[in-house]
Amino acid sequence: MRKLRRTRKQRRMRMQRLAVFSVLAGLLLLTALFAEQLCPYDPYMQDYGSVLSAPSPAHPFGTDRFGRDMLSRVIAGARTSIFSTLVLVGIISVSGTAAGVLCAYFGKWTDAVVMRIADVCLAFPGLVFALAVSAVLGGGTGTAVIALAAVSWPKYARLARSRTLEIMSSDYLAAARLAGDAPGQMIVRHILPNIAGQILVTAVLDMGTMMMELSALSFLGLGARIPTAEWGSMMSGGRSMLQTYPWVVLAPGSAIFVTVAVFNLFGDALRDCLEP
Amino acid sequence: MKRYIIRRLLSLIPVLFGITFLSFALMHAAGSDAVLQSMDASGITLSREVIDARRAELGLDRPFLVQYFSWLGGVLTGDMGVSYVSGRDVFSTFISKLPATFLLAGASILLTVVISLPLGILSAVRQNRFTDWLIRGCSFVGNSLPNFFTALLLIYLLAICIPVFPVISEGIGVRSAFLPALTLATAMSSRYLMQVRTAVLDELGKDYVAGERARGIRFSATLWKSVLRSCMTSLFTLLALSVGSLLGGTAVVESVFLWDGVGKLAVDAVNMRDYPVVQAYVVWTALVYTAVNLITDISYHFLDPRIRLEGGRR
Amino acid sequence: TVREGDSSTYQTGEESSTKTFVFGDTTFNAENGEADINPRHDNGGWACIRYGVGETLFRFTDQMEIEPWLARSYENTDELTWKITLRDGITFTSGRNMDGEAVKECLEALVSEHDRAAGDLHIAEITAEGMTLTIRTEIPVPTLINALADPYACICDVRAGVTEDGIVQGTGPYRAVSLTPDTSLELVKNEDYWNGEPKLDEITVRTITDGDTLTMALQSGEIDAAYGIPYLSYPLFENDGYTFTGCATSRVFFGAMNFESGITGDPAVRKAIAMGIDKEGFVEGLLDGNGYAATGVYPDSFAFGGDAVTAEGYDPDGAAQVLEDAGWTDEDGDGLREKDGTPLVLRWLTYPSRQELPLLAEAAQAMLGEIGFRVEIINTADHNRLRSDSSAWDIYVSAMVTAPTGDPEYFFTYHCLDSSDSNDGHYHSDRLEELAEEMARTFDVQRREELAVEMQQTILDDNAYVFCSHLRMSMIAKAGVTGLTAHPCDYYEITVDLDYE
Amino acid sequence: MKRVKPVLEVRDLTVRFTQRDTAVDGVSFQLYPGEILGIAGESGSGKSTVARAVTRLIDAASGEIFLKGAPITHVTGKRQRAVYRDIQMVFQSPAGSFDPRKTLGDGIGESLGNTGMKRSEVRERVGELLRQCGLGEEFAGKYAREVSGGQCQRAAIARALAIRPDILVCDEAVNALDVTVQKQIIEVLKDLQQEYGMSYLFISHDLALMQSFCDRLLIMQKGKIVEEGTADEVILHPKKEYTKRLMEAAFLFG
Amino acid sequence: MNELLVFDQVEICYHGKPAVQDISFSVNPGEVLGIAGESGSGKSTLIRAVLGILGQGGQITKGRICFQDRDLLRLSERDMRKLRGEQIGMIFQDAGASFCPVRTIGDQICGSLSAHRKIRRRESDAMALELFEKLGLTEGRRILESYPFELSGGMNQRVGIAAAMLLNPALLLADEPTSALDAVSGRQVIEEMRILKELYGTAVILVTHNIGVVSALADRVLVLHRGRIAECGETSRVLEDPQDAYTRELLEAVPKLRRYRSAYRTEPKM
Ligand SMILES: Nc1ncnc2c1ncn2[C@@H]1O[C@H](COP(=O)(O)OP(=O)(O)OP(=O)(O)O)[C@@H](O)[C@H]1O
Ligand SMILES: Nc1ncnc2c1ncn2[C@@H]1O[C@H](COP(=O)(O)OP(=O)(O)OP(=O)(O)O)[C@@H](O)[C@H]1O
Ligand SMILES: [Mg+2]
Ligand SMILES: [Mg+2]
Repeated sequence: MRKLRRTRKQRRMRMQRLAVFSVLAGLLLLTALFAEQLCPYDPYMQDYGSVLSAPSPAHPFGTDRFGRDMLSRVIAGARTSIFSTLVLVGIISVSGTAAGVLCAYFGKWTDAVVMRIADVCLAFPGLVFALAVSAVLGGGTGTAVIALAAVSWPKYARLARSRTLEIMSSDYLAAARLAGDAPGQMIVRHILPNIAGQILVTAVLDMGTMMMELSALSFLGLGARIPTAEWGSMMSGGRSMLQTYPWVVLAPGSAIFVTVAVFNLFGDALRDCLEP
Repeated sequence: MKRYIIRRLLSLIPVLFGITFLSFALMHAAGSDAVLQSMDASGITLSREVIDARRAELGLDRPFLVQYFSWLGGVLTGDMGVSYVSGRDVFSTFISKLPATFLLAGASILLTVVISLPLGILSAVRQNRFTDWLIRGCSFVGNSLPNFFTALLLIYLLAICIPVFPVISEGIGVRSAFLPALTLATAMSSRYLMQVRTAVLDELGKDYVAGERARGIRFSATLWKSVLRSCMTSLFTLLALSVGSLLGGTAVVESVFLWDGVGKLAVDAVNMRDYPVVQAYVVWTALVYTAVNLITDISYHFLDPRIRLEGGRR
Repeated sequence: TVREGDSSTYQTGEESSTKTFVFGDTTFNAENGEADINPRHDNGGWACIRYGVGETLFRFTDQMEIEPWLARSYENTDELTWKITLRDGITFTSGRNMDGEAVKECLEALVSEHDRAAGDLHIAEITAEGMTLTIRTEIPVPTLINALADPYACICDVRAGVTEDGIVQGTGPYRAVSLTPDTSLELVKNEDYWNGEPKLDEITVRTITDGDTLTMALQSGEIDAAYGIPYLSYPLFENDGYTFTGCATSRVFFGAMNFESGITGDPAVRKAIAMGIDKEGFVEGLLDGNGYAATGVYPDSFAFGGDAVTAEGYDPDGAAQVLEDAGWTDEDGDGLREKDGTPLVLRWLTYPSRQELPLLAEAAQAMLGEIGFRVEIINTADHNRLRSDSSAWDIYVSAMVTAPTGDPEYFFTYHCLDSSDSNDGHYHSDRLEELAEEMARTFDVQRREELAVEMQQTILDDNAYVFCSHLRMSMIAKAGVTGLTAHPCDYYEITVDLDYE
Repeated sequence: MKRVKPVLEVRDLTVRFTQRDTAVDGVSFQLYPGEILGIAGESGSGKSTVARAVTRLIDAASGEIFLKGAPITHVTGKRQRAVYRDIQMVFQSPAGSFDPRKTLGDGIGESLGNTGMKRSEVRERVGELLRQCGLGEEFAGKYAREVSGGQCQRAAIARALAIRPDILVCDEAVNALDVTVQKQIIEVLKDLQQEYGMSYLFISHDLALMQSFCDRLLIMQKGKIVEEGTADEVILHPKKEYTKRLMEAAFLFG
Repeated sequence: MNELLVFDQVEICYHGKPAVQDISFSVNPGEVLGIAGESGSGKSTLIRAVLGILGQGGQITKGRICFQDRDLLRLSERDMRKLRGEQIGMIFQDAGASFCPVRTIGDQICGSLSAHRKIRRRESDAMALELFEKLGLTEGRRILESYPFELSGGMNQRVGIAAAMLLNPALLLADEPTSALDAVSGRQVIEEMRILKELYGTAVILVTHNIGVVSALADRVLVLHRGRIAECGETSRVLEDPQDAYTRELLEAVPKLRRYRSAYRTEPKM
């Protein structure tokens, strides 16, 4: 009896967890969408009269060295940070998966060539790549996204490839072949749906990492353009103020933390529900 | 087995070639060069003649492909050229800085394992309980901190508030290595911990766990003797893969802690567009990374009887 | 013969009688061209002179006037000939006596190895006779003595050579014993120093490129004094435990207008830019007072600098009016002015490696935005290539040293003339060309200063350049450290006076 | 036997998974229209491998396979897909042969959908097939992991029968079923055979079942056919020691 | 008291839906109880419930299961662990999968022995070898040094039996121990279980849908149909004179090997 209740409760809890975290993740996305409407101040308005003022009722997160309201900047930064991360993760997961599936499916030299390219990208120091890409394309978030995408897709390619190989050796794929499925159909009907969950979960879990990497590039002046509010560059810009004006660093830092945590927990909950 | 190793080594050749070529090409595309870069840094304007003369001296005026192949030729004969900036022999400079980086990387891997293995397992075993949430919470914090920030925080706490460690490393030693290694380990652990957790959870769902339970074997015994041993190979692979990000991380951390290793050298070189040094670094990272992964693959053959005895399934 | 330095001379508190000192510096690195302390190598002279290893024949006073140092006096016999008398009784740390011959060798080596020095000095011939040195130049070089005060002209014993690590033997209060590029330099007291007794036995100069690490190292007491602490960390040291020293240097943050551009080609726009940037606001608000609002090319410490010239003051309303009058109006009310369908978009080219530059760009973006500009910031490490393409930018903002030799001519030669290599905005002024020509011929210091003022005023009147701020060079030391004073030329750090209780 | 052309003919089929081991070694046999050919043999003797080779799921190292006289040994692409209108297979492990993310109904209807049949028709036909194999229509909406092994295997048989192939390869298709269901399925198979003249390649290790169901029997050992004949011949008068051992064991269960 | 295991009105649900209902039966010491029934009727569920390893979503919702007069449902996990293996052994349908893939058989046998008593590796090996010999398993040494995947399905199954028997449990639960095996190996497994029953007097619950196996081994047989007991009684009685309609159907369906003339010498033992 006791056991019964617990398992039922666990199931309910699992669904509840997914609900809670999808709501939270949704809230984050909404914040990003309606950043402009939500900001209490203009995030770009400089005010030399209140430079680096400590958190107060007027400025709950304090102000930065330009006298801009940190809360507004954190909210405005949600758009840049979350959207660019979403785009980046979207690009790498889709392209990586496509490459991995095709490699596994067609094998032979396609596999050899694509996987060698993946090896190159994987072993390539991202910094050098980012530097060059930004020189060719000019700085900006787009550039940073492209540079990071170039070095991060192999992870997905590898995952998709190994999973596809596994699926290809399964009986149900043989059954699909016997049912007369063409290669495209097999990929779309059986392979993709079966790896999608894992890829999705990996992608959601990757949000945090990628957000950090994007901000690392911002730090080098390769990411978000001045004066775009972006959490990573806000954090790196404030690094010297850790001891003196900690809020300048802590505000974007906690925004990153919350986002990373929410997306991770959302990914976890999603996995629990997708793969019981 | 031997054939496998040889095949893996052969497949390294195009990869290395690709890496060197790409990096060479990209650094060129990145504009600027060692001469212009030093002008920015010092703020002393140089005349066109001086710039051109210096470029010619460094061979920077030659066509790109000529530069690349002359460099590549040098590499194959064991000569990586001299630094554009310091004029020193790149190869020997590199070799002299390698041990420091290896020490740091080794220490952080060790720390990572020491931190994340027990915590990851604990978190898996106590899935969705308080302990699990707590551990995962910490891992999110670790994941949200950029390396430079962790570094500053650690210095602040352990060198200034409680002065147990030095801020700047006093040569290459264990005491100096602790803080930088801990910085790297923080980032790595928070990711690795989650991977350990997932792997262990996966393994716990397998039939043999129920089997051992039915045989009345203590859960702890199952965990340590069977579960861990079974997921050892995948844990190993994940660790090896994270060596990539570790190598990237050493660059930042070495610069912050003034750890005189290859990472710092590389950051300086990238800033300076000191191509020969950047090339050396790229080749080195790629080599180490590929070697680490090669070694992992080969060590499977010893770690996992399924592969060892079936003779190279992959 | 060269004395090889042994690397482990430095040990904290080895003996109470040994006075050791650790100096942390962000700039002593290859990136700055200071891979070592060899003056003939890049900017190695800066390190050589800053850390008290080498000295020049002449030096700058606190007012940036030239005074003899290793030299006793000089005489300009004709336009091409300079006669310099050396101080007696000075020996190199190698043990060799510093006489005319040694200096001759040193200068000859310098011009053959150091391109910039060769270009500045134009030496045709040097003759040494006992303690006198006669230098003949190929063309009249009015700034020869200034050039001899540049760090590259540190006098070293050429016969003692340069070690593999780049250590030279100079005449300074300290002798370098070991050097690891980008890491550290170990110095010991020069027992035979000619100008007093150095107070410290051993000094370690640590390269700490990361400003925050430097901050914490000073906090933890691992270093005794530091150069390059980030401004934002200053509050940590504003207490009894530390002393500050600082002064303005000739490193200036300035924007060069592009005369080929449709935007900055318009004098009204240039004027509006000059009037629209709140230099005081930038310096006070962002540099936290650690800079000086600039008027012209040179800071106050120069006779021809500071208020010797006048520039447009900050006047946003006036700037708006100037634009309005010139036909740049905001018809559609979106805050952005346009003229004949061309929006007032200012492409602001700058680079990230000097951290104040992006700050300036960001500040200017807001300031100019107020008066109807839209500033697009191009912040890239690839600026050197971009700036030579005059269609890619409207204003190029950089940080440059304007008077490394203490003489005004340098800036104009490199930046403002038709023949200047860095004149990428293609600024041209007949008047300036005339004045520059005169300057090149003038040996009279007084007249040169007058010319400098006039030339500055010319470019300021044209609003061809806008000078925002001079950098304040600061050093922070533990309380008790004495004899560490910031100098406007930024060359002198470790001197014979350096000591601590 | 009948002087008709075989629907399926295998000549000298050899399959290797690794360079050294030969899983199937020079196997030849014919399957005639309307015939039920049994393959028995101990575990690992290569029965499944033969089944997979004739359905072109794995490539033969050498040898030839003819379907209705046409060589299919190396067909690929469209022509390979065309082969599957004539030949279908039921897999050894029932749960693994259904896509975990698709319902049983989807799996059963897949081949029908590929022939261009309308959705509604497919649904109807799936229901019919399920009923034929002793399952309720509600199973169309279930997932493989939600049903017991036997139920799953019945769905797999329904799937294989969906497009009414001429040849059905059953790889231990009824072994996981309990005897009542097994009997039911065997009845269905027999009916189909009578109605449409289907041929079966029936792999099993249940000799009792094979004796009553198969026309001819092949006994495999280590990749080779060691004995061949009518079911009664092989079971009652085994020639090889290996076959005798197999029979001996089988009697115990009977 | 003399009943070893008692099921009293047991109902077991998966995710709230009952899989078996109203199950009552008992097993006496030394007795072999066969459980037959169509697939999905809940055979595996019953014996998994005894060990408390129903897995995700499964729980006992009604009734009691008593082992040696102790209510298993009230035992703590700790006491339960002591019972598992020591008192109640289990043989899985796929014994190979119930062994850890990366440890040798010998290692794991030693592990399960030392979970219940103090024993050294050498002793456990010796015990295992002795049992292997009794079971007619040749090459015992090699088996001990092998990994599960190196052994064939039949071998794994037999090792599984041996591993369960080494602790000499009072009750052995066997879930379709032969259905994954070919006839030759299946027969060996049945042989071994018979030997064990005779040697140690272990009570066995044998789940199978192979009536041949039931008739060869079981003293009593319990027929499950759709989660309920259809029939329960002496094996010979049930097989010869089935009362329940389903049982009759089941028996009729069993294919029999026809033997014209006694063509073959070996008589089935039963
Ligand atoms: N995918 C594979 N890769 C490598 N070897 C294989 C593979 N599939 C089968 N084998 C090997 O081929 C041989 C024949 O296997 P097969 O599956 O055909 O046997 P089987 O007669 O069907 O046995 P069972 O009765 O156990 O199903 C075996 O030795 C097996 O190990
Ligand atoms: N983990 C589970 N979750 C949900 N339902 C389950 C689960 N395990 C079994 N069932 C259901 O419980 C019923 C009994 O299953 P059980 O495995 O006990 O059958 P069985 O008699 O052993 O069948 P088989 O002979 O096919 O193995 C079936 O209807 C099955 O669908
Ligand atoms: Mg098979
Ligand atoms: Mg079962």
